[in-house]
Amino acid sequence: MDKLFIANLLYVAAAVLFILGLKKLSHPKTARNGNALASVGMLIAIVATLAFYGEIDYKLIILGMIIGSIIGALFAIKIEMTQMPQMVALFNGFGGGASALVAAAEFYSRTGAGETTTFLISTIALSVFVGTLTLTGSLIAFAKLQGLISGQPIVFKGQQVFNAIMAIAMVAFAVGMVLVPVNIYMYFLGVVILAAVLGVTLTIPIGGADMPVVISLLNSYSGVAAAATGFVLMNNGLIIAGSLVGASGLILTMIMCKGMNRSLANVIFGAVGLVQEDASGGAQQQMNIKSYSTEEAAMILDAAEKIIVVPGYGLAVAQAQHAVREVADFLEGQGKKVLYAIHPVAGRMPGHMNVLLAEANIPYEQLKDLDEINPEFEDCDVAIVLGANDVVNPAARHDKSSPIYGMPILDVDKSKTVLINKRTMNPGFAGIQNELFGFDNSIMVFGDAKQMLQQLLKDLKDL
Amino acid sequence: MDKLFIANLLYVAAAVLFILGLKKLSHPKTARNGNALASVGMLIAIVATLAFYGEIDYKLIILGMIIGSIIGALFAIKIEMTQMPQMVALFNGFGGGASALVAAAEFYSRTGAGETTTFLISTIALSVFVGTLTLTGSLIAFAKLQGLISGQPIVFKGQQVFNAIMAIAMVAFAVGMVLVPVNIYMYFLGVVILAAVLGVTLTIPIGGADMPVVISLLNSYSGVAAAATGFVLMNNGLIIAGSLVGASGLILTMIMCKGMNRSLANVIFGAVGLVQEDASGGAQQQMNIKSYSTEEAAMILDAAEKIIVVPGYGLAVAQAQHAVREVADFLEGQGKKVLYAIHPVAGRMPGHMNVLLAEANIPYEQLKDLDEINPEFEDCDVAIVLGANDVVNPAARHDKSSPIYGMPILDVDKSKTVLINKRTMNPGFAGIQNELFGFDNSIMVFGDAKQMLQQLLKDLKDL
Amino acid sequence: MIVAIPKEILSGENRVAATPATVKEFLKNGLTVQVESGAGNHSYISDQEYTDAGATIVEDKTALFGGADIVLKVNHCVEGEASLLKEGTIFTSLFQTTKEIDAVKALADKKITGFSMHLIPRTTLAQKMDALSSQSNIAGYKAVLTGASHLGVYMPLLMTAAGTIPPAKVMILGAGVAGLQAIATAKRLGAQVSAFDVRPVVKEQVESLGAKFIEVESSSDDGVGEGGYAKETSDDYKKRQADLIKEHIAKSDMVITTALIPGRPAPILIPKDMVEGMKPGSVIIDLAAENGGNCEVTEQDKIITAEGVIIDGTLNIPSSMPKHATQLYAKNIATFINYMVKDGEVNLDMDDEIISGSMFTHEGNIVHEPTQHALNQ
Amino acid sequence: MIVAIPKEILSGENRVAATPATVKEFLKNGLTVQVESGAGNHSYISDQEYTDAGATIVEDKTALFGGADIVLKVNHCVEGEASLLKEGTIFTSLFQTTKEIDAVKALADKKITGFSMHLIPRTTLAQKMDALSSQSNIAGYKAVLTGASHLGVYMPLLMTAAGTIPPAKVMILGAGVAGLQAIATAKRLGAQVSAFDVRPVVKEQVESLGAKFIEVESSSDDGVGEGGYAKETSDDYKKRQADLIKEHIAKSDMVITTALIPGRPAPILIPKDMVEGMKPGSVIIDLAAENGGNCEVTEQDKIITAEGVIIDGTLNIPSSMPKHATQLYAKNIATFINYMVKDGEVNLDMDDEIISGSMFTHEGNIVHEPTQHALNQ
Amino acid sequence: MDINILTVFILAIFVGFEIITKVPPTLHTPLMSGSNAISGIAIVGAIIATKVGGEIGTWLGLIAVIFATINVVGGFMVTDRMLKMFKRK
Amino acid sequence: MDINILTVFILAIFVGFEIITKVPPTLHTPLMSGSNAISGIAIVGAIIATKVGGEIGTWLGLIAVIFATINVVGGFMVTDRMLKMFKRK
Ligand SMILES: NC(=O)c1ccc[n+]([C@@H]2O[C@H](COP(=O)([O-])OP(=O)(O)OC[C@H]3O[C@@H](n4cnc5c(N)ncnc54)[C@H](OP(=O)(O)O)[C@@H]3O)[C@@H](O)[C@H]2O)c1
Ligand SMILES: NC(=O)c1ccc[n+]([C@@H]2O[C@H](COP(=O)([O-])OP(=O)(O)OC[C@H]3O[C@@H](n4cnc5c(N)ncnc54)[C@H](OP(=O)(O)O)[C@@H]3O)[C@@H](O)[C@H]2O)c1
Ligand SMILES: NC(=O)c1ccc[n+]([C@@H]2O[C@H](COP(=O)([O-])OP(=O)(O)OC[C@H]3O[C@@H](n4cnc5c(N)ncnc54)[C@H](O)[C@@H]3O)[C@@H](O)[C@H]2O)c1
Ligand SMILES: NC(=O)c1ccc[n+]([C@@H]2O[C@H](COP(=O)([O-])OP(=O)(O)OC[C@H]3O[C@@H](n4cnc5c(N)ncnc54)[C@H](O)[C@@H]3O)[C@@H](O)[C@H]2O)c1
Repeated sequence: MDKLFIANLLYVAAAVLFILGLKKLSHPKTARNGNALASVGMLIAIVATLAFYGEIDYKLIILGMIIGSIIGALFAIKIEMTQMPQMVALFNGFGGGASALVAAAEFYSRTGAGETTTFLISTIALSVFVGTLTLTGSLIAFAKLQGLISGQPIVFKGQQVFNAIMAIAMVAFAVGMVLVPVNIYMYFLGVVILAAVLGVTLTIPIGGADMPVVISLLNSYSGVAAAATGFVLMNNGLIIAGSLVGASGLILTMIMCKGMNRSLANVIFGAVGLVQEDASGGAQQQMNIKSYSTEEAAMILDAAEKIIVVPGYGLAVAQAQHAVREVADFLEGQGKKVLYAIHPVAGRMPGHMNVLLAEANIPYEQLKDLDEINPEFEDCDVAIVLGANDVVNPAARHDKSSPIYGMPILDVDKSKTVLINKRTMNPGFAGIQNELFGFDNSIMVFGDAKQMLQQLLKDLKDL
Repeated sequence: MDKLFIANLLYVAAAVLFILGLKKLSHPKTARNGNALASVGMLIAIVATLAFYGEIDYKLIILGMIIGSIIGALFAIKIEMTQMPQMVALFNGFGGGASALVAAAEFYSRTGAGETTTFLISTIALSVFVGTLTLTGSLIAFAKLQGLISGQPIVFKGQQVFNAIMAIAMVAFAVGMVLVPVNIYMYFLGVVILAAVLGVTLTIPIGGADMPVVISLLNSYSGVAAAATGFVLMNNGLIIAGSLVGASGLILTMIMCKGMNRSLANVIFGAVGLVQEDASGGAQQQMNIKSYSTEEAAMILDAAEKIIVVPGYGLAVAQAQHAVREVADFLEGQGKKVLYAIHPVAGRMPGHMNVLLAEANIPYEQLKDLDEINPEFEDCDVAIVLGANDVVNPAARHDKSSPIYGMPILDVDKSKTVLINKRTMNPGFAGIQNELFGFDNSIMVFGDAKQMLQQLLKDLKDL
Repeated sequence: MIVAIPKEILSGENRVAATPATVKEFLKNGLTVQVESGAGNHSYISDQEYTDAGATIVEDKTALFGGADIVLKVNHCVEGEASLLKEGTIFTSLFQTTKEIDAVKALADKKITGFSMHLIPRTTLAQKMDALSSQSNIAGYKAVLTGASHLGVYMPLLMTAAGTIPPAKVMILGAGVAGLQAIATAKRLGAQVSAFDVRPVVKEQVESLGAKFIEVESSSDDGVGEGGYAKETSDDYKKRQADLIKEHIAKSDMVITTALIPGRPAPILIPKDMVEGMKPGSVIIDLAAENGGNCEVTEQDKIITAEGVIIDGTLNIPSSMPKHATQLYAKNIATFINYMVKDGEVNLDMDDEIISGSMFTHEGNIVHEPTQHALNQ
Repeated sequence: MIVAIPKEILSGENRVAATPATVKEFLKNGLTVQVESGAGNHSYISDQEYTDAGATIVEDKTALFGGADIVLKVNHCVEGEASLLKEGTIFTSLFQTTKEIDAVKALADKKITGFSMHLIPRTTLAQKMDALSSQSNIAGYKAVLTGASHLGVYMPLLMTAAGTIPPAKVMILGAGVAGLQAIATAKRLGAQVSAFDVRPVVKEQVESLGAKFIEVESSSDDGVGEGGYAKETSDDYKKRQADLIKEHIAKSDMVITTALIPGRPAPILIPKDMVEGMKPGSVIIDLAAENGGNCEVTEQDKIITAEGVIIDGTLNIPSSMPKHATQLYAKNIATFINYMVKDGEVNLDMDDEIISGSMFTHEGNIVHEPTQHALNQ
Repeated sequence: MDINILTVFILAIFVGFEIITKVPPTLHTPLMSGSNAISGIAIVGAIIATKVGGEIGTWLGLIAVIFATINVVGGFMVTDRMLKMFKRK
Repeated sequence: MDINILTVFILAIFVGFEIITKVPPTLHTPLMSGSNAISGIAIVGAIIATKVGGEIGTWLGLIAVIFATINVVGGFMVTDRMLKMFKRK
């Protein structure tokens, strides 16, 4: 068999490993394994290329790979956990950049050699365009997350129109490359520049919680760039791996959008940031409210070991006593410890919560009163506050002007995460705002308690 | 572009339609659409072949296709709904047979033309082997289901060993075809004959409820045969469609096995029938007990509109009152009507069921006593009997020798389907067997009521 | 044939043997019904309602008894009533035949065919006639309400601004029909309920109501006899069992006892020293008071306080819920009578388990073994 | 400073103002506690238990009152008690100041600083001292138990061999603390519960307990005024509302009334004709009896039967559950006193809403507006 | 052999494995039937076979065409009939 | 262009769409990071480019190799670090 055949066979093997790796990466238990598999696939692909692809400038390549490895490893090791997202963005930019560079290299050598088939030129244009856009877009995303530029969405008037014009111009240049070989280098430069600008202008209007979606989308783009490069080089390995990443990245992006209740179009066209601003600019007086989906809440609970449920009047209003029991049963079934913290004045009559929870047959031993439960919050992973408000208002501890100052409250804020469910930001019986909702370890899951718990149960089971 | 390229392009389009079709076929809402898509795909593939594949004997082919269409359509239209499974088996056999025939045709013409590359001969051998096995195996499955031969598993001593020897012999012949070109026709015949015999001996020991699994497996085989034929002809369309069917058929087979709590190995090696026999041969004195999984029960409930829950002492023992409410809530949420039939002496004290169901907060309006509910069973789709026994024993109506003769019972057997949950076949308080369990419209789902209901809920949600 | 429904004359009895609904059933079966004037008063049923249902109101007790073919009562045949009956009449009531020997004799002498609702076999088929069940059920329910009213504490757990109120501990001894209903009712009110009974099948039934069954865990260190049985009946086992019950009673706020042994005095389950061990303010409801009581200190038909413990020996508890007690009893007895009657005529099928089983006098003889036995002693 | 806990002298009062637990709290706060001998008897607390907690037992009432700086009682200042107090003493109890005008005057004359637990503001912060809530809660709970004991029928739905027993229909009028607890308890027992209250916020609270709130559905055909309000207060609306309640009461087996208007006689919600419309054997528990009753027919502290309906006007229901009533009340009052006391000294911060709000006499003056008002009439 | 055709084969198997994940039991038979109809793709081979062959090839091809057509036509039609039943009212 | 390479491309896209179906939110970032590392497959192209080229090609290829290596090495390592955190005690 000829060497190229072997190389191609190994590429297919690598592709199989990529596929298996990606599959495993999407399940918590096998994720690490999946990553390892994929990296083995990459190793195989590299070795195959080096060994079977004919005359290569080994010295140059080894040099490049050593430099790249050192930089990559340093970044990967030095970076702090909180900076992971921007790291991914940065790496992704390099990937896109590499594709564009390869296409560019091919462009110069192949056109230099007189090859200008429509197919070649158009795949080169595509690769360069997507690769460059990925590079600059990723760099912007990195800069935003790293705080080098403002993390807030940056918008200007006519942004959409501007982007559209740029995109049209770029496509025109690309067509030019194919149709008007005379000006091919100029058009090529035009494509590169416009792609670079577009990468910036498409990314800059996005901010805050939407950044991960954008990074995921850029990741998908870098796959597309690699696939396009694969067509330039007529290389199986690049085509399979690139289109894999392109497609799966798109799916992941859509999953992430769905999790945030956004459409993909919303994200791509930069309208996201604006919506976001509206939502957070409301009446919450400087409180930084984090609103989570039940799916995310489910993940948080999944990772917890000790959970304290704090029922309040809202639970009674929603008649969610059975729903809360179902969720608690499920969590207990997974070996977690679940307790209920009953504040003496929760609800609207003495013993309101007891009546409610007795109806759902929740064992008395799990119900703890204020004095018993407060020390338990210290080592509690998640406190779930269900339709309670005044009884968990930390103002009672320190704000002398508060009408509830001096009332003993449930110290839910001592637990690692506080998951709060209510329908709105409206106050409770005492009519006062609750600063707890804005705490760093607080997470709001809005909605009617019963509906929310039912959805949560579903999501827990789906994990 | 050359014609072959167009043909291949169309094959790819057909393959895409097959993929989409199969995807849609696995969701209830889109299934019919999926089937249509796949058939369009097939049309494209056929047209592409006829139009772009060069010199073909059109007359012959049109003749063949007309004959085939008439036979296929007649079968498909005339057949009764209950005979669908054997129809699928029969069609599948024809498919496998066709692959084998094509491979055989290639074998004669290509070897006649002196082509005997290892690759060609081995793919031909594979195609003929799998195709023939599929044909005879499917015919046996058809005969069993159609009642032409006994539907019971047919086993004889040393069956496994016999099959193993046959299989080895066949592989030896195939190897012979490749290595000893002189005897190639003899070996070929050997492969065909042995494959035909194997198809019979592998299928014959399987019976009863396992037949669908076998048909599904044979379906997967016919895909493999088509793919192998594709390699013989170096035809993209055959390869993609064949391997699609081969892989997805295998997955489907495994899903079906899982649903029956069997391993695939169990089915393939013909041990299935034996296990089955043991389970039904027990103490049930001639009663024909149908034991269903919760998944199947979920499907039955999904199709129902009016459901009557019949709680008994077993529900109390299992403390499954909350679980039953959850299931009922879910079903009601889907727009179904759910009622509870309370027999006056269900349980072990007057009002036992009321105490139980009140604890789960089931609305009083849904609880119906004997006189109210009995007329309701007539137009009830599913009656779910949960740990009740004596109070639904039809012997009370007609068997004068029964100690409960004359007691009014709940007429659950009047409903279309009776789904009965209990742990074993043990009798209830009165100590007598219950003929209801063997009725044609009765289905048993064994297990502790609480666990069963929880699993059922999960399965209902997964539909 | 004429069915007569007399007014009950035992004091404190609020029930009556028929309701307008059962009157209609009798009529449908070809019988005629006569009701003594005012019979339904205490059950909130007026004479008018009986008349509307088709019965005749009779003012004179002598005329009523004398003219009847079938007499249905709640209580046994009280002094003088037997003498009013004509020979061959069928008399049916809740009759403790082994206790009311004199009344049995009076009926036998008059050649009355006597049936007792106490003697209806406890089979699945006979449950519609099972007055013992229907009335015990009321007793079990009422016992918890009365007990909770006596109690100085809440039944349910309540966590309030003024402190946490732990749930009351309720212990049920004897988990037959009354005991099971008591468990259910106490659980409904939110109490922590445990129960004990000598019959082992009851464990599952108690647990099926969500209560705890008190039993000595079979310690695995000292070998277990055939299937565990030998050990469980050993003296050591019994002693440990008794200790366990004592321990639970001492912690209980309320104890309801229902243990009966058919035809014999009720077993003493709570001797005086156990009462002394209880918390002041706790309550014992002794549903076995009629048969001597399960508590040594119980006084029949009295609520006393001993050692700070309130002990309620009130008799005839079902009668304190007259509307439903009557409704259910009337239904039970009507089902029984209609079971024997075909087209207006009584058919005494002696092969029938229910009929022969519940009969205690017939044609001058006492036909019920244990009653005969009690008479001879 | 000395806190004195006298024995209650009003007949039928089983509660007392301190428990051993609250005695300890007082001591921890630097106070001294004296308890009248036998004060805890009816609440099952012995003198010994008080002594063990650190209190001194005083036999002589005069000495106790005369030596005290703070006197804590359950009931208002009964005749003669005021005269025993020394000037400047703090007196705290459940005091209906607008009703017990004479006692108020006696305290004012003696320059006693009087606090009433009735006047503690109903704020979130003051809930630990809210004796009205803790005692109303008991009343609501007990009302259902008593009502169920009176009833001739079962509360829950039961489907038995002798027929189906429908659930009792219970109607609660006035859904404050007592009413809500009554709803919860009746629901626990399995009854079908509906409720009514004039305050619209209560609807959600009633429904949060799973009961039905009775209200006229706003018919959409005749236009709705600003936000629906205008219409709902119209006479037509009121009439329809009254009719609806009457209709529900007629169908009810048990009615529990708790409607109060602070400082005024209880509103009549069930006039005589409504009682007549009820089924014989049904029950009314009138928790407003102390303030005149919500039912026209109610007689204070009596259980009567009128038109076949049992009407229970028993007073001081919390006292019938002495253990917990005392425990909760003692905790309420102790929290209040300890709120005012810092290091053994009383600090009367007149700016404090709770302290100034619950004070009715101080330095010879009546400082509570409505009481002053009642006095002038 | 062309590497790409092998790649196609492998990828097609992956797709086959992945597209079927969760199938409700009622759809087991229709899905089986539908995928069986797709395996009638052998018809393409059969058509091609008629052309290639000498005598034997042609006749074998004809039978193959008939067989495969039965599979395709019957398969899709039966599947459709089954699925029609599931339509909810 | 070879039809098979197009087929490969299409099938690979299908596989890509199908393998990712349900991903718990905590795995969103690691999965993104892992798949990003795979897109470093451009390294293969970069290696090839170094050979093909004249001057520009070679140097562009070198930079491409560096970039792609950063992507690959950094990508897989960061992903692994992230995933290590999820290990349950
Ligand atoms: N226990 C007693 O005896 C008693 C008596 C009277 C008053 N209180 C007072 O009541 C308060 C009790 O505190 P708490 O924390 O229990 O209640 P809370 O402070 O009144 O807060 C209840 C919260 O539940 C939310 N809610 C309402 N319906 C809901 C639904 N269907 N689903 C989800 N959330 C819902 C409301 O927020 P959204 O509207 O945004 O959903 C509200 O903020 C205290 O201030 C106490 O003093 C108690
Ligand atoms: N209501 C009363 O007042 C009263 C009083 C005394 C007696 N009885 C008698 O009790 C009987 C009541 O009839 P019924 O139909 O309610 O009960 P039943 O006839 O006793 O049947 C109960 C069935 O539940 C099953 N079971 C037990 N535990 C279970 C669990 N954990 N999960 C699922 N199934 C379980 C048992 O079968 P497996 O063991 O196979 O699971 C049993 O066959 C009548 O004969 C009646 O006469 C009634
Ligand atoms: N077949 C039917 O349909 C039917 C109907 C009603 C009742 N029954 C059955 O009849 C049985 C008797 O019921 P009942 O309520 O009339 O019983 P009961 O009133 O005669 O006795 C009450 C309970 O006391 C228990 N007991 C006796 N001695 C005891 C002791 N020393 N310590 C503790 N407990 C003791 C008995 O076991 C019994 O459970 C029950 O098992 C019941 O299920 C059957
Ligand atoms: N802030 C707190 O933490 C706190 C604590 C306890 C009580 N509260 C609140 O105080 C309020 C009063 O409670 P309460 O139990 O002392 O009330 P209450 O005893 O004074 O009155 C009982 C109920 O009767 C109702 N009522 C009056 N007239 C009526 C009529 N004509 N018809 C029907 N109903 C009528 C009232 O609205 C009230 O709900 C409640 O809303 C309660 O939630 C608040």
